[in-house]
Amino acid sequence: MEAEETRARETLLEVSNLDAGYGDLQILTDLEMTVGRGEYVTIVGPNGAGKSTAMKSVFGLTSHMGGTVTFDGTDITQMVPEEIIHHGLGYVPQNDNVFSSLTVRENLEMGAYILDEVPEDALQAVFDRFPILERRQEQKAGTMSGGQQQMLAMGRALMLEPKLLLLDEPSAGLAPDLVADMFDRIDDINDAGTAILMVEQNAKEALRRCDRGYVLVNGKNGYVGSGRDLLDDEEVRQRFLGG
Amino acid sequence: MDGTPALAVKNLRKTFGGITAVDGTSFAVEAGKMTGLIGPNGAGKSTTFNLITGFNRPDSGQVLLNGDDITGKQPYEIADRGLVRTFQIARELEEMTVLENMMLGPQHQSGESLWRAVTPGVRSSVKRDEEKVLERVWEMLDFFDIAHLAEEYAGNLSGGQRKLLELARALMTDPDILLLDEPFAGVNPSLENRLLEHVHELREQGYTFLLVEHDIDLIMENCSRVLVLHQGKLLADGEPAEIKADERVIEAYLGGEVE
Amino acid sequence: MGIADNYSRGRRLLVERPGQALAAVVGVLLVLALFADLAAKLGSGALGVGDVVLLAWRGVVNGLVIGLAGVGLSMTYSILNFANFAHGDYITGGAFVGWAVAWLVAGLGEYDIGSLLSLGLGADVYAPQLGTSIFGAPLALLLGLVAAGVGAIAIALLIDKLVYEPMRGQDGIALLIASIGVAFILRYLIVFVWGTSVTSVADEAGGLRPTVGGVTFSFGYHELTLVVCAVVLMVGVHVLLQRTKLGKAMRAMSDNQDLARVTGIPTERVIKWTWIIGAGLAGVAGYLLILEAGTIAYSRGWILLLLIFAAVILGGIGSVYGAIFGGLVIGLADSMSIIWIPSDFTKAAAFALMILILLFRPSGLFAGRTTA
Amino acid sequence: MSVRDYLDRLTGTGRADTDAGAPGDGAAGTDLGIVVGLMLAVYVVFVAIGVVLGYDTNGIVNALSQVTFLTAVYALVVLALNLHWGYTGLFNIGVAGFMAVGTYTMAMATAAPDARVPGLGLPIWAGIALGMAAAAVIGLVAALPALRLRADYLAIVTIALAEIIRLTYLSSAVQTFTVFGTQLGTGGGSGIGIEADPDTVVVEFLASVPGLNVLFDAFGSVLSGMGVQQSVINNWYYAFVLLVVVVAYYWLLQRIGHSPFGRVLKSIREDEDVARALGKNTRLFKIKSFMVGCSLMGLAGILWFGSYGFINPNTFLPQVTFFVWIALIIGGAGSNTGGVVGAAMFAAVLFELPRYLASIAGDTGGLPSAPPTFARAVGALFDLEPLAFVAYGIDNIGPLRLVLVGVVLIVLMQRRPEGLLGHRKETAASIGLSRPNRSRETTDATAATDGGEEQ
Amino acid sequence: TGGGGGGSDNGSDGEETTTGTDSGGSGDGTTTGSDSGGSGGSASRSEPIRYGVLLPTTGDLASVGKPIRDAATLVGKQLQNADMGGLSVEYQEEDTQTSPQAGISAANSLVNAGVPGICGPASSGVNIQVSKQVFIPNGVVGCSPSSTAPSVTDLEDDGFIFRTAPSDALQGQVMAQVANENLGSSTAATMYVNNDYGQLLSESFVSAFEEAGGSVNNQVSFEKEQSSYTSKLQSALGDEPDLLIVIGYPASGIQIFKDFYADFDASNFDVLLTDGMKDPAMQKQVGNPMENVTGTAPAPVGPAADAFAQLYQEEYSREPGVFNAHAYDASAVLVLANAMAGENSGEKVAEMMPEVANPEGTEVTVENLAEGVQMAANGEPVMYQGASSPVDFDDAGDMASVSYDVWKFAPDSESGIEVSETIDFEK
Ligand SMILES: Nc1ncnc2c1ncn2[C@@H]1O[C@H](COP(=O)(O)OP(=O)(O)OP(=O)(O)O)[C@@H](O)[C@H]1O
Ligand SMILES: Nc1ncnc2c1ncn2[C@@H]1O[C@H](COP(=O)(O)OP(=O)(O)OP(=O)(O)O)[C@@H](O)[C@H]1O
Ligand SMILES: [Mg+2]
Ligand SMILES: [Mg+2]
Repeated sequence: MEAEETRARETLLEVSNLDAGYGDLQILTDLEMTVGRGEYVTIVGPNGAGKSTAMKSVFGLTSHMGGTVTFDGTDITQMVPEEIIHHGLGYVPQNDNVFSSLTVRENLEMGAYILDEVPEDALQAVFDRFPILERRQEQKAGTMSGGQQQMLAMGRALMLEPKLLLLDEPSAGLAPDLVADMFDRIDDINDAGTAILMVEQNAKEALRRCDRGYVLVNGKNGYVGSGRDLLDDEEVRQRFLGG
Repeated sequence: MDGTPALAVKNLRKTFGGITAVDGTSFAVEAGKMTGLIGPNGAGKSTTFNLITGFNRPDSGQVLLNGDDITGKQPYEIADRGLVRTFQIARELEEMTVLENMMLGPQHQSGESLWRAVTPGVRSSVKRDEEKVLERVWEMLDFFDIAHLAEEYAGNLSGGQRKLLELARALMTDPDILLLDEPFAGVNPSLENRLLEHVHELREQGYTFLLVEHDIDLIMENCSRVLVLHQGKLLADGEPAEIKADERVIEAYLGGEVE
Repeated sequence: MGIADNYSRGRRLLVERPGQALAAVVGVLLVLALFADLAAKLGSGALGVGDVVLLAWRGVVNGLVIGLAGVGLSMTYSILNFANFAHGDYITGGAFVGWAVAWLVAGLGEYDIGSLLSLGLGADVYAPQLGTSIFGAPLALLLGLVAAGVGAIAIALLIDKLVYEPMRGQDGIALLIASIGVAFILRYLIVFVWGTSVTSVADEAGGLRPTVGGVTFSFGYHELTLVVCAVVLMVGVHVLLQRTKLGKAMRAMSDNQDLARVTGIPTERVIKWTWIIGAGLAGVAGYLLILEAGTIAYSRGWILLLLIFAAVILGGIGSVYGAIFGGLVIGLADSMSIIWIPSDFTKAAAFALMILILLFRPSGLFAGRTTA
Repeated sequence: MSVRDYLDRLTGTGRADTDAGAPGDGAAGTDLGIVVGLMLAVYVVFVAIGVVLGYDTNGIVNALSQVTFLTAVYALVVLALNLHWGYTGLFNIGVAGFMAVGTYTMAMATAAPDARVPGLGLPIWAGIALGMAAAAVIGLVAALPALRLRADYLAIVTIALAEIIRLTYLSSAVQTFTVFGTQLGTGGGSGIGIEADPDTVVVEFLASVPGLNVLFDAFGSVLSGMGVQQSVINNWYYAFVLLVVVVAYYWLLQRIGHSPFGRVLKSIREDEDVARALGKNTRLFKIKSFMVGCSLMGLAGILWFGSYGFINPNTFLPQVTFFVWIALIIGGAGSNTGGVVGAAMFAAVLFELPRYLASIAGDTGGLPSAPPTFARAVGALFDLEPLAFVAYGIDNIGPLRLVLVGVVLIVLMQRRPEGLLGHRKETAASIGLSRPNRSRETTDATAATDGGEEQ
Repeated sequence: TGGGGGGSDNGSDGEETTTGTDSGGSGDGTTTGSDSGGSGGSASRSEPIRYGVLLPTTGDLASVGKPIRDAATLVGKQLQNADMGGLSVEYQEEDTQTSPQAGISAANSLVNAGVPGICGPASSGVNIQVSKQVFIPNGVVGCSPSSTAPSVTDLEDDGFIFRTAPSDALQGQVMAQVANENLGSSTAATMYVNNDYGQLLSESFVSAFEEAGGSVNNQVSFEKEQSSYTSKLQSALGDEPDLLIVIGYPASGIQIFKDFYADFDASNFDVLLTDGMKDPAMQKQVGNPMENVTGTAPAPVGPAADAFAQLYQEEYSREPGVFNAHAYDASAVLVLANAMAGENSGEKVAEMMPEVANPEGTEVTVENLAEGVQMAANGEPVMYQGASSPVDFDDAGDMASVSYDVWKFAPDSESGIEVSETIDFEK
């Protein structure tokens, strides 16, 4: 994808001046971030920089202290997660992201909880994308391996065919073959038209694949640019990508 | 190699319900070396650790520590014999300070006897022992560069600092063998390099390490020997270069990624 | 689970935990000995068949009350993640509200409202005058039943709003301790309003006394009413949880509350529903308990609470069937152990049974088979 | 300034200003200050209210002795419970049961062989020792299986055990029985008298100790000069004795807490697996902690309920356990000083004060006579006689007081779940953990401050 | 003199009780009592005559305890409204909650407040413990209106413990007599509340009944206020006795009889109750006419029975119930003894108790109580003639002569109780 094309895109998610944290503890200051329709954006940064917090804030899971979050023209700043999900956002948290005592199929059905009925076509689409899930439908999610659980979590978020998918470290803890696999799947999902906002510690790989990247430092915006620009930036390489 | 290995497992097996987590694995770990243990998710690495350290009981098979059978012993007995582990997810004693966490490490402290802890007169010997432990604690904190956090509650540490504390605390037990379960997962690369330096320093002092990691480059660069686990079975065992070239390992674990 | 599976498990148990295996063998022998003793007692005439049936029937009746109330406790336990020590007082609260309404309806126009609502406390009104039995005042009793459920629900929702909502996200122990506070408040407000005396609120309704083979059995109509209501409600809850999304949402929540929110489950609504079902069942159980016993007192629910906990834990927290099954086991143990041990120890026997079972199945009999 | 702020300031709960000073020096001074200050404040409140409302000297002094007694006995049990819950994280809600075992054993050991409920006729000291030992043994019996369970299951098991114990003492089957030819008895529902009741025996003993008796006499004659009854003075003597025992408990538990042993207990509370991985035999530590706590509860039961001279099974209802828990939670689990503060707050402020106020209000008059039932009281409200409703409330201060207890508990859990003094940094070590002076090198962080000057 | 709260001396150190002037009267935060400073009365006493009322208004005995309490306080109310020439009476109440433990605490409050004599406690289980733990050691007079256990007689009480209720040693005999002669039973089972009262009365009945040739199959103890008594009833009735004795309190009785009529064939058994369940409200609550139930209870047949009943009715608009007359008598004697003692000293009051109650002196009854108090205060001999009995104490502090009623429930009568016969005992 070309950088020029990206800029031309219509804005889907817009975070402006966001201050947020936990309880009284502020983590994010003046955060600015946008994702265009169908765009693939990555957030990188040191441990504890506030990457996960940023994702949670978009999804209404933190204490809001200032600023706005707009999604697809709607102000979702003060909304609770169960409302936000109606607007076409999907979220896969960093850890604890499956219902371990429910079966694989039930997990996927929970993904479509807000609908009156389980959308069979969406379910089939998830199964097509992750065949292992179809074979293991009746297995308790908690007994699946780490990588399988990541896929299940992603599958669940896809059940509503979201416009934007928030992924928090989808490759963490995965074996190398699965890491590659995971990135390929995310590319697929993005190609099908879903915008992606992803946090990754596997920064080089992530930046190589995305349209645009943000570097978060100490809860503030650090660097912004196309994935390739950030990869090429000497300072960013030295400070955040381990040389 | 020379004589009995520091640690050996023989035909270790463990099932959970229908799942076979560890399936007749045997391997040995040489003293004074750093050995890597890799394998896909769910291969049984953490379970193997649990079996070795007594947190799970094997269905069958043996664990030998310096030639002694320690199968099925309690974790504290095994730690007593100088085999200590860290957890995959750092487990700090959150409402205890870093100092308290560290002070907990040494084994057989005289003040751990209730009688000595409270009896007037005897207690002064407890204090003397504590002073010795305290001295080592501060040395260790300096060594790990977390002395400035000494008074902090462990629950207030950042992810990387927790990993450091976990390792430092394990070292306070003065072990012969350390089993590290993904000590660098989620740790920022620059911090990771510092940790590794420490580990190598220790290895040179004579400690033995068994290290689980998914970062393949890290394993290859730092370990003198690599074990590959797959579906609970030992798939390969050799020097890093051999492992990298092993077809089965590439297929089962490394995927197309390695150059 | 197949027989072979069980067999191999048994063999492993024998090898790995010889102590436990031995205890299991002793346990089985003990049960056999108890039955042999029962047979001997029946044979020698020291104990009549009618007696045994009466004890068993009382056990079932009590067990169903315990189970019914237990379902509610189990649900709040697993979904809201804390042991609610005020559950017994929801039972009492529902019972008082229900019976006050039943009395009001039964005696409206004849007696003054204050005396009726205070269940005759300090006034010269008694249950037999009002005829509060299922035959004497069926409508009043039915309305009372509904009021008991609704009353307990109202109490539970109000308390959730005031007490637990500001504490969402705190750990289970904090909530548990807060629930002890709630228990104190409820119980002693009830004392403040209705006093501590034991009052007869339900009139006698008689019962079936069939004679089979020279042995007379006795099944009270109120006991039968209780059994029917309890079974209907249990089936109702089962269907509700099976057929609606609510059941699944509850399971998801008891599994992982944060993830449930992210998935779009309206957690607050599920919590409210949990209280509605849990407290509603508790209130109705309390009302039926009083209907069957005939008398009411401020401490009834609290006294029952420990048995309910025993039942829920024995069955496995979070399992509806576990609670029902556990209730029956505890009810029967409490009632029937009198055959073998002095009557002072029956309750102790029920508790001891719970402790024993926990030793072998530390997470209960139906553990893992959660709600619905 | 709220109590909370005050306590925060006194104790430095804030995390910035913790000193690593040796436990027992500076910190102990503040702690003593907190406790003494609190007790004095309570006394002042009681005296002030009494004086303003014209209560007589005897009444006021008696109320103070009652407050002191209750604070002390609650403090004893709370301290013991703190060892279980605050340090080791064992959720024991069978406290009443362990107190029952201690007290009953003592009563049965000291009862005369020819009494209505026959006993062994041992002297009180032997009775106390046996009582503590029995409580510890029952603790062991409970601990062996129960400590394998998760926290809330352990709670249910302990409360069930406490009920089994109570029901056993209640049973007429063991009212009197014979072991090895010796007649013994529990008294069943009729209860058992305590021949050597601690308050009389201990006070008599102390009054006979040369030196002490002069002190006691002097104290007594001052009070009786103020028109205080001898029985009230005796209560004060016993209260003093109890305060000394509280100090002993506190000392013991501080020693346990500030030692490697206590450190292991704390680590079990935080994460038992970690302790096991570090080579600690956690099961043994838990059993020790449980047994010591239980035996301390046994002694507390003896000194508390034993001093009434009579116990019956219903003395040990689960309610008692909950009161103790509430006191612990108010003070803050994990802190021994907090435990004592919680005991004082609960016993004096929550428990005695309302009763005291009500009895004064009832005596002062001006109120109509209380309506006999709630319905009438509400009726009086409709008749615009709110005072009658108030009188009903005062008449029913017993239940209302417990409602208040509930409210306080809830507000506390919402606002300050860790209690008034919870979460203080009470370092679990027998020595101060600051950097030893002879440490060779200083790090960059400290070089500027202390290191720089020394060189 | 201002004989203030110098208090109860055990006599051990023989201190004189003249204390400083500051403690006189004014400090007592009390409402009651007419102004001192006398017209007429020669009593040179400025402090009020004090007595305590220690009866259950909550717990198991709440329903019968409240009317008894009312009868005990009636003395105080009556005298506060009367002109006693400068003397005043003051009473203080505490609740025993029908529990020995709570009773001991409550008794301590009274003693610590300086009350020299106390009417109560009601039940024997509480009375024995309170007497042992509080009254006797503190030298305070206890006079129970309703504690009937035989063991009260044997307390080593240093002369401090009295009662106006008769000992159950007698009631056991009356019960055996009723069982034999009125009901014609030869076998019986007892169900008794698990405390001193139940246990001792059951024993006393059993020995009397067996002596008279009857046999007792089962003696079953039960706990108070359970929600079901079916299994207890089953144990008791297992051997099909002719007669079931139930000894307990109404709060448990309601449930016992509900279960009895629901689960058993009541027509097969006679039931005999004791004073504890002589409560017409219980029968109304149970709903059954309870025709197979007979009871025994100490009879209120004192010389002033009617006068008391009238006074009670005037004050409370209801008829007195069981032990109400006894409570009035106990309080009246306490007040008289206190007046004669001249100060609030337990020891002196104890000494005066038989003095004012037993023969010789001006007859004092419900009607001239105020005068009697004045006379006693002036040191004139008086003889109290009670509502429950003539009130003559024997050496153990028990009633020298008593009578028992044999009663049945009578749902249609106004009082709900019908007395068929009165049996007199003269020791
Ligand atoms: N629930 C919470 N309560 C309080 N503080 C929190 C909470 N979660 C995270 N924090 C703090 O917020 C800061 C940012 O955390 P966040 O999880 O957003 O970091 P991150 O950038 O995702 O790091 P990582 O790469 O390690 O996942 C950290 O200092 C962390 O300690
Ligand atoms: N307690 C348990 N109950 C049931 N299954 C278990 C349990 N513990 C582990 N397993 C299963 O055993 C297998 C091996 O798990 P283990 O944690 O040892 O893998 P691992 O090699 O450490 O993987 P990862 O790299 O993801 O940490 C997995 O399939 C897991 O689901
Ligand atoms: Mg993160
Ligand atoms: Mg692992």
